[in-house]
Amino acid sequence: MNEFERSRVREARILKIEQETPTVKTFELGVSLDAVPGQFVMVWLPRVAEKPFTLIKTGNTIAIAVKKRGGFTEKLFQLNEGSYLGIRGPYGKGFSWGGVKKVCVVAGGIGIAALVRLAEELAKSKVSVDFIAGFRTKSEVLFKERIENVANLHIITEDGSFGTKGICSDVLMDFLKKNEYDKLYCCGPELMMVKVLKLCKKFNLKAEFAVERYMKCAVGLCGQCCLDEWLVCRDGPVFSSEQLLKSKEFGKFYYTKSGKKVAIQ
Amino acid sequence: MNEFERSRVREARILKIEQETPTVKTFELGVSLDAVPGQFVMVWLPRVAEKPFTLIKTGNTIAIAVKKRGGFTEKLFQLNEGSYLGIRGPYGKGFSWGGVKKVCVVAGGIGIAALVRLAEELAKSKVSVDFIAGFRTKSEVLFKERIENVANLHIITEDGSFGTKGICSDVLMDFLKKNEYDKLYCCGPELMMVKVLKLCKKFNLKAEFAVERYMKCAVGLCGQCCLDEWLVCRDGPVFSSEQLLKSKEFGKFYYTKSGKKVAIQ
Amino acid sequence: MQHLKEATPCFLNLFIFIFGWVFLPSLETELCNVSLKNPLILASGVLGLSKNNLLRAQRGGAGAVTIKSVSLEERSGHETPNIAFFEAGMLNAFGYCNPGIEEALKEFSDLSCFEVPVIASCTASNASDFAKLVEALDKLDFAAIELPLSCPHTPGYGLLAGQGTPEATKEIVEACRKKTKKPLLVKINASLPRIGEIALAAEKAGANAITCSNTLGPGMVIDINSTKPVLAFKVGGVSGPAIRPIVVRSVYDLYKRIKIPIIGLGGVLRGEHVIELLMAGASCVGIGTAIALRGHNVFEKCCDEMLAWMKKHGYKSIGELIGLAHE
Amino acid sequence: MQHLKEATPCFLNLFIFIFGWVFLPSLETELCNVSLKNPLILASGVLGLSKNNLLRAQRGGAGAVTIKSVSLEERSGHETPNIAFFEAGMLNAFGYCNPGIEEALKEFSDLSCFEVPVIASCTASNASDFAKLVEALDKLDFAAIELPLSCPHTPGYGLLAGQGTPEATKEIVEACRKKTKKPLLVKINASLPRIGEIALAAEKAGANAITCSNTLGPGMVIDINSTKPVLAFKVGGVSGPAIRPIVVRSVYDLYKRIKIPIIGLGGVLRGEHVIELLMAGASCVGIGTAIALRGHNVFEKCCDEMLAWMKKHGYKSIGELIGLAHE
Ligand SMILES: Cc1cc2nc3c(=O)[nH]c(=O)nc-3n(C[C@H](O)[C@H](O)[C@H](O)COP(=O)(O)OP(=O)(O)OC[C@H]3O[C@@H](n4cnc5c(N)ncnc54)[C@H](O)[C@@H]3O)c2cc1C
Ligand SMILES: Cc1cc2nc3c(=O)[nH]c(=O)nc-3n(C[C@H](O)[C@H](O)[C@H](O)COP(=O)(O)OP(=O)(O)OC[C@H]3O[C@@H](n4cnc5c(N)ncnc54)[C@H](O)[C@@H]3O)c2cc1C
Ligand SMILES: Cc1cc2nc3c(=O)[nH]c(=O)nc-3n(C[C@H](O)[C@H](O)[C@H](O)COP(=O)(O)O)c2cc1C
Ligand SMILES: Cc1cc2nc3c(=O)[nH]c(=O)nc-3n(C[C@H](O)[C@H](O)[C@H](O)COP(=O)(O)O)c2cc1C
Ligand code: FES
Ligand code: FES
Repeated sequence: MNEFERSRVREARILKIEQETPTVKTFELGVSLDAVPGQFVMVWLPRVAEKPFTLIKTGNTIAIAVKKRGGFTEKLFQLNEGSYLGIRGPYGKGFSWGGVKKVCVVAGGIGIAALVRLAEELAKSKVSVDFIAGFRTKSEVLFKERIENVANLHIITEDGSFGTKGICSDVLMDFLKKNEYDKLYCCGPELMMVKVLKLCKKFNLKAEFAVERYMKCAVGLCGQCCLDEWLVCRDGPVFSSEQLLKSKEFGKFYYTKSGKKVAIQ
Repeated sequence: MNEFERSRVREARILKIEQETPTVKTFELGVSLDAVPGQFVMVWLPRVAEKPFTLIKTGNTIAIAVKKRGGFTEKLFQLNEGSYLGIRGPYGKGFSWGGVKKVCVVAGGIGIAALVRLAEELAKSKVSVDFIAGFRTKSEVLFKERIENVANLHIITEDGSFGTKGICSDVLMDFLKKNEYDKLYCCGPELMMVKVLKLCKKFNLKAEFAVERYMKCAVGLCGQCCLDEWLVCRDGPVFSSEQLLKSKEFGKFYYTKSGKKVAIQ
Repeated sequence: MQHLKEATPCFLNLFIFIFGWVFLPSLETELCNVSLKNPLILASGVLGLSKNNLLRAQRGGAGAVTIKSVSLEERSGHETPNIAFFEAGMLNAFGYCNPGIEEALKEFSDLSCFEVPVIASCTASNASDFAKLVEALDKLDFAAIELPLSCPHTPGYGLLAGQGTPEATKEIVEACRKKTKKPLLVKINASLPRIGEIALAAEKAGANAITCSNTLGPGMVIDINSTKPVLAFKVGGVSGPAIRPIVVRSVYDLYKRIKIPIIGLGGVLRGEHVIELLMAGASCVGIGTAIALRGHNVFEKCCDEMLAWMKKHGYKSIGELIGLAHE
Repeated sequence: MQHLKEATPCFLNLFIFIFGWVFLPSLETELCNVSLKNPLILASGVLGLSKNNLLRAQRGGAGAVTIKSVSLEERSGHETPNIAFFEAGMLNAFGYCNPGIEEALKEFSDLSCFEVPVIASCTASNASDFAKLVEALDKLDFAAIELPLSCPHTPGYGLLAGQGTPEATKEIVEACRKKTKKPLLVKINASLPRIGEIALAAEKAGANAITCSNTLGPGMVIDINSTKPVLAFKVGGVSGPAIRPIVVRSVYDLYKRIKIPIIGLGGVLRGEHVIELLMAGASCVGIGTAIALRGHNVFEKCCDEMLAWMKKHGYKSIGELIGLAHE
């Protein structure tokens, strides 16, 4: 099967919808697919648009976790079970965990979607996982049970309504001081990832980050998702700390839908 | 690899040319190909034409035996070693010899080209082969040594200049009376094959015949090579006696280059 | 009790009947008042030289078959190679080889062996020759007559005779219309930018359906090892998967512009591709090149694939699918 | 003796030099007096949004790179899906998304990081806007400027603005010619029947090369499960292997009609395809879609394949291959 065949749209009707938090729903889709944790699919809602989402479940059926943000995700939230979605993929490079024994995972908000399967796979490989998950507030806490099953979960909320009060990067400092990790994995808002990257550098810890950029083609053609010379859809979304430390754009610039370079605030 | 890929022209330069008889040359071509005895390739001489020829050798290099007849074969005869030919194929259905112990092979003229590899394969399968080969005259005798190595060869010439004087079908009658065969294989001028078919019917002997028709596409599209509802390029060139006994066109009609149905004389 | 016992199987039959009606899709359809057991038509020029050729396609499951385009005089066509392959399809340049109308009239004089409609096809260099051919073919039992005004690789015919314009289309179709009451199908070429106008001209001039499309291009395949174009005629019409998206778009566009039915043709390999063309707006779908890949029973295979898909998605008839992508 | 000892390595060097010259093929070539290390050019619109994008293609081995076509104003283009796949290639309808000329002038103001020529590309709805863009781009260090008069899927631009005619081509090229001394490349669409006339019009109006071709069609892919066209814009330009034979034929035809060089572009996946287009008459060859299949170093891979083939067949330079299929 060549890349053309692989990228044809596949029917993926919604089997089950769960409202996980006030702003996040998970959608189980009726299509079978294998993927490495960190890989994503393009999800198409006919007559609306097509956008990238990480897989939080693979196998005979797949699932995605969606945070309501703008036009597309709002339309997704209006769908019922049985609705039609099309998917293509999986795309991108996922996380790698060869030779690690003890790791730290840091998730910010919906970024946890990219990390939940990773934690499960790590546990299967008998890796000990400290999982720091930061949310805005108690009601936004996501995947608590799923992660508690496979990792030492430390929940943080900005308003202190659940778990430790604070932001991930602060708490992470403590963890890094007290533990010896082989590797760190992180996904969340880019400015948070920048802070985590700095800590990793300070503690000389190897890390992998799942990065988001505006995507259109997902096959490395349109150039929309570029991060320095890399294309996030193809060379990422998972990048190593070595790569990101060399980056001139990580945490600083991204390209809008027109391809305009703008600063990240 | 789909049929499109399989049917792309492949470079097959002439490695060796041998003048076998005054009217027949064999060409060894530098291309590697596997095929069942009876299958053929389309041979392309750029700026001249493309025509079907049976493979008399397969493996790392292939070979064809060509009888000079008209424009195309004359041009082939003018070529030197190193000249460019293109081939596509192999095409068609070859001979089958499951479960046979003792067989009779009947070749008329250049028809022997379709049968020489068959005889060799039969010998490898420890089948006992009586090979009746008819030619016009002594100088036209072809593949004598090759066939003597693997079969009991009985050469017949129309003018009696070598072997038995006569035509294949007469001699075949004797062989059929004296031997018990499991199967008969035949290729030669169509009217000779008609006679052989009748004998097979009379002796209740199963047989396979390699039939020629004007060919253009070799992939079952143009309809040019039809024999009743069959297409010789795809359903043949090897047909069973059962099939041919049902045929209304075998020995009677063929279609010219324009598709005009004409009688075989 | 006696009463009930007898009634039971009757109820059961009725139930099975209703069940079948409700759940089993049907591929039956019609084109210009000719009913077809399925919407798949053998494309002109593929097989179709002889009745036997066509019978083979009928046996392979075709809903209708088309003869190879016939001209007034016998033509032996271009020299071989007549076809060239590339990874996404093929090129052909047969150059309208055919035995001429006289032979064709003999070959197709008795069509009683066919259970499916047989469509004639004829080609000429000008309107009056077209009219002569249609007049001759009209006498036989063909269900319809197709006029390919769109061959991209035969000097003096089709696009190489300037037939791919609304003006030429009008002239030819009008001349033919006078000679027959049979449905006239006009075959156009999706390579052209003005297909909408051409199809409208055909419709106005009395055509009963549009066949879209002939082979595209033309294209060329060069064998780099010999440095020569493979085809003896150098260029040839492109068919097979390579052209399907352009054909789908053309059918979609035509469906919005004309009222007469469309036969979608080009690059269909599977039942799903047939459905794609139906949804674009085709009433029937032609198959040619796919025979080289999937054999002469490609029609049967496509029907099976269509039925499986229709069952899964709850469609019961071809009519429900036609033009669905426009909704 | 001493004398000889010293001389030996010198002889050896000379021998190696001569050996290399005699047996090792070179891919070096030139286009409009710009020298290229190989004839492979990154197609416009593929990557090309940013300098970083282009650097990636340079690193992948491209002999030259082209920026994504830029327009006067910022355009966010069509909604996603912007691309749709079928087994023989893909369709795209990005709708000329680009940040606009002002941003582009900033982004490409300093091209000193490039070792290979960078070609600009700009698109507009009319000749005077084209002229404005060319005037602006002329100030930067681009090696040439390409005018795509041939996009099949953006209302107000290319074919959908009627730019695919000899008349429009003449007007636009003449207006641009006045604004720059840089080589002007005119990108045409092999879907059109009159490409010969269009290319001649471009040549007469002062174009320095013809790029053939933009994406063909447009085409459409319908997702039968949702009954909807996949692309948000419904139709899109076809690229990839599906279009190669039509592009080869177009380049072959143009080579006979025009004197300025041709950049062959469409469906190239491998070095052998590059050679096919060179033999048809192209001086350079563009690569776009292949990146999705073979990665960003597809240029390097194609070069390796070309060198291997040229070595085997005894060709020593690109110049020997250009137009060879015409002999
Ligand atoms: C590799 C990858 C994986 C992702 N996985 C998830 C996930 O698992 N769950 C989840 O909720 N979100 C995920 N996202 C983000 C998700 O694609 C966007 O949130 C979504 O597209 C927002 O669309 P919208 O129309 O609702 O919002 P908009 O109002 O259009 O945009 C809101 C934000 O989303 C971003 N966005 C919009 N469109 C795109 C696009 N085509 N590509 C990338 N970013 C876009 C914009 O930058 C903007 O900041 C992922 C993004 C990427 C690149
Ligand atoms: C399956 C098959 C296998 C063949 N194998 C051999 C072989 O091993 N050795 C050999 O010498 N010949 C073989 N032939 C016949 C060979 O293809 C023709 O002899 C050759 O094409 C004659 O071409 P010409 O131009 O020299 O002669 P022409 O003067 O053109 O024709 C001479 C005769 O060859 C036949 N012929 C011509 N062109 C074709 C064509 N395209 N397809 C079929 N028949 C044609 C004609 O019917 C005519 O009777 C085979 C034919 C077929 C169908
Ligand atoms: C071998 C071959 C011969 C053809 N000959 C004719 C012809 O005689 N008349 C005609 O109208 N179309 C002819 N065509 C065009 C087909 O009818 C059809 O329009 C085209 O091949 C596209 O369909 P496909 O992709 O299913 O093959 C021919 C096509 C092929 C492949
Ligand atoms: C994703 C994509 C975007 C494109 N954008 C442009 C563009 O902005 N300007 C342009 O002139 N051509 C554009 N094209 C056309 C390509 O430059 C090229 O002509 C076409 O894709 C054929 O080459 P290929 O088969 O190698 O891709 C685009 C093509 C693709 C696939
Ligand atoms: S989304 Fe197009 S290159 Fe990454
Ligand atoms: S040669 Fe064309 S069908 Fe057999």
